[in-house]
Amino acid sequence: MSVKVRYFAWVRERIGKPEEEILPPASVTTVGGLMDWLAGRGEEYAYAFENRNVIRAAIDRAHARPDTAIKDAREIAFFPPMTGG
Amino acid sequence: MSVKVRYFAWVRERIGKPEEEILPPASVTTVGGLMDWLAGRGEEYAYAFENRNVIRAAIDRAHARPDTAIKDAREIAFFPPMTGG
Amino acid sequence: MIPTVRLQREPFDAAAETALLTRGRSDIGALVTFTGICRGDEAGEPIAALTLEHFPGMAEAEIERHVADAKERWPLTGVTVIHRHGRIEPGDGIVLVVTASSHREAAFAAAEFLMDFLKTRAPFWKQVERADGTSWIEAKKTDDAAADRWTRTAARREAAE
Amino acid sequence: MIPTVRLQREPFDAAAETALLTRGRSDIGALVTFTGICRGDEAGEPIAALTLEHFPGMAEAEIERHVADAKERWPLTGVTVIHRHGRIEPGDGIVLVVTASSHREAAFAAAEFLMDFLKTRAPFWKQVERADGTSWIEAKKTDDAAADRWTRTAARREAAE
Repeated sequence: MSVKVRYFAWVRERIGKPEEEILPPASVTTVGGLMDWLAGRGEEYAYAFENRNVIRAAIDRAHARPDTAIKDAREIAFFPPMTGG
Repeated sequence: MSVKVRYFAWVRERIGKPEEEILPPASVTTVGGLMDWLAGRGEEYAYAFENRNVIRAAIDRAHARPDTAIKDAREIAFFPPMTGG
Repeated sequence: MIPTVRLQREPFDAAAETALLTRGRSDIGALVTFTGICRGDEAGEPIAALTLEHFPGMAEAEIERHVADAKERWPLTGVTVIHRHGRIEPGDGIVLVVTASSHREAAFAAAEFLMDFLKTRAPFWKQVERADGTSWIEAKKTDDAAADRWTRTAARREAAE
Repeated sequence: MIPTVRLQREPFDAAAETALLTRGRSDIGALVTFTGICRGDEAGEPIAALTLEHFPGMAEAEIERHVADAKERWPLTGVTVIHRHGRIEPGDGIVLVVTASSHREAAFAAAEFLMDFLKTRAPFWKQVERADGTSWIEAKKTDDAAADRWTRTAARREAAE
């Protein structure tokens, strides 16, 4: 099932687009698994996810962890640690 | 040597005046000793100093303790715990 | 008490916001206002401006979640949170947090709590604009530690019950 | 940085004071404003007004002493303290503390520190005016405890050195 992914800040800049629809294989079941799969899609993705520990994620606009299941997600976002406020 | 004493808030109200010049005997050497001596000057003073533990004092506009010496003081103030802010 | 939470590109007016929050009220004893302002330097180097990127929808949701949390933790009589996005020049406000309560402890604690969470959980990212290009500001470990103290307090409180 | 310390009978304008403090500056990243306001009730009973008595001379000296102490403890880029005396009606401001720093931790800590000391060390006394007469507000133990935490922090810091 396809899912919308969104990228923010330097994750967006490195990948070169703000969002896309993707169709990961059924073996990808968690946020961390999705990062691994995305990192294998090309140079720009490998660069964006090169230091996976610092990348934060949100599923349907709520913070998620690497082990959070992505089943039923409509939208998954990846971004650097937040620096607002 | 005479010294100016000032009273604030309910200490002032109980004693019935905001300030006065007093001439305590030489045996009165500390803030606490002065409170004892003042308390013996009449009913209104006894009332003002009836619960001596709550009365605060200042010598020349700096906080003082019961054991602070009053030697060289030009002005001694007595007042309840502060409630500003 | 209905909190005000707003994201906007435009500057905010702290005085107008506090006036709105306090008008006609006599139950507010303590009002704390925090304004985060764009400084003219970052890491010791002069900057031309900051540009704040945000995740629309999630930013509002995260702020509202933490405002609701603050209302549960402290007896607040008013809360306003305004966060700007887009380009912001030195001297201009980035974020405004106003908290009101009958006593100062609650107002101070809630304002600090909200700021700590805005810094670490609200999806905003600051880009610095310098004469020679742009760069993203890195998150500070001290901000994570600041946010963490509220979680530890909650955990201790729960453990004690 | 020259702090502003003022005692006055007249109302203050928090917005005008913060504008004065921040005007033309680009080194302020965090601005905290605390306003203490006269509530319409005291100990659950409605009140008509508060009247603040103070010890002229000593009040200014105590505030200035604690402002100087705050400046030594935290890297502040601005401080304003205004305390009113005389009759103050519900909804009107009693005290204003504004602290500015490059980062929020210092601005928040200094504002709380100053308020804790104003409450317990500055010679002001609040009298409540009710329909049936007047009475003096009693000092709160929680205020002493709040002020005490700064002394304990200092003592711990010194012991560790």
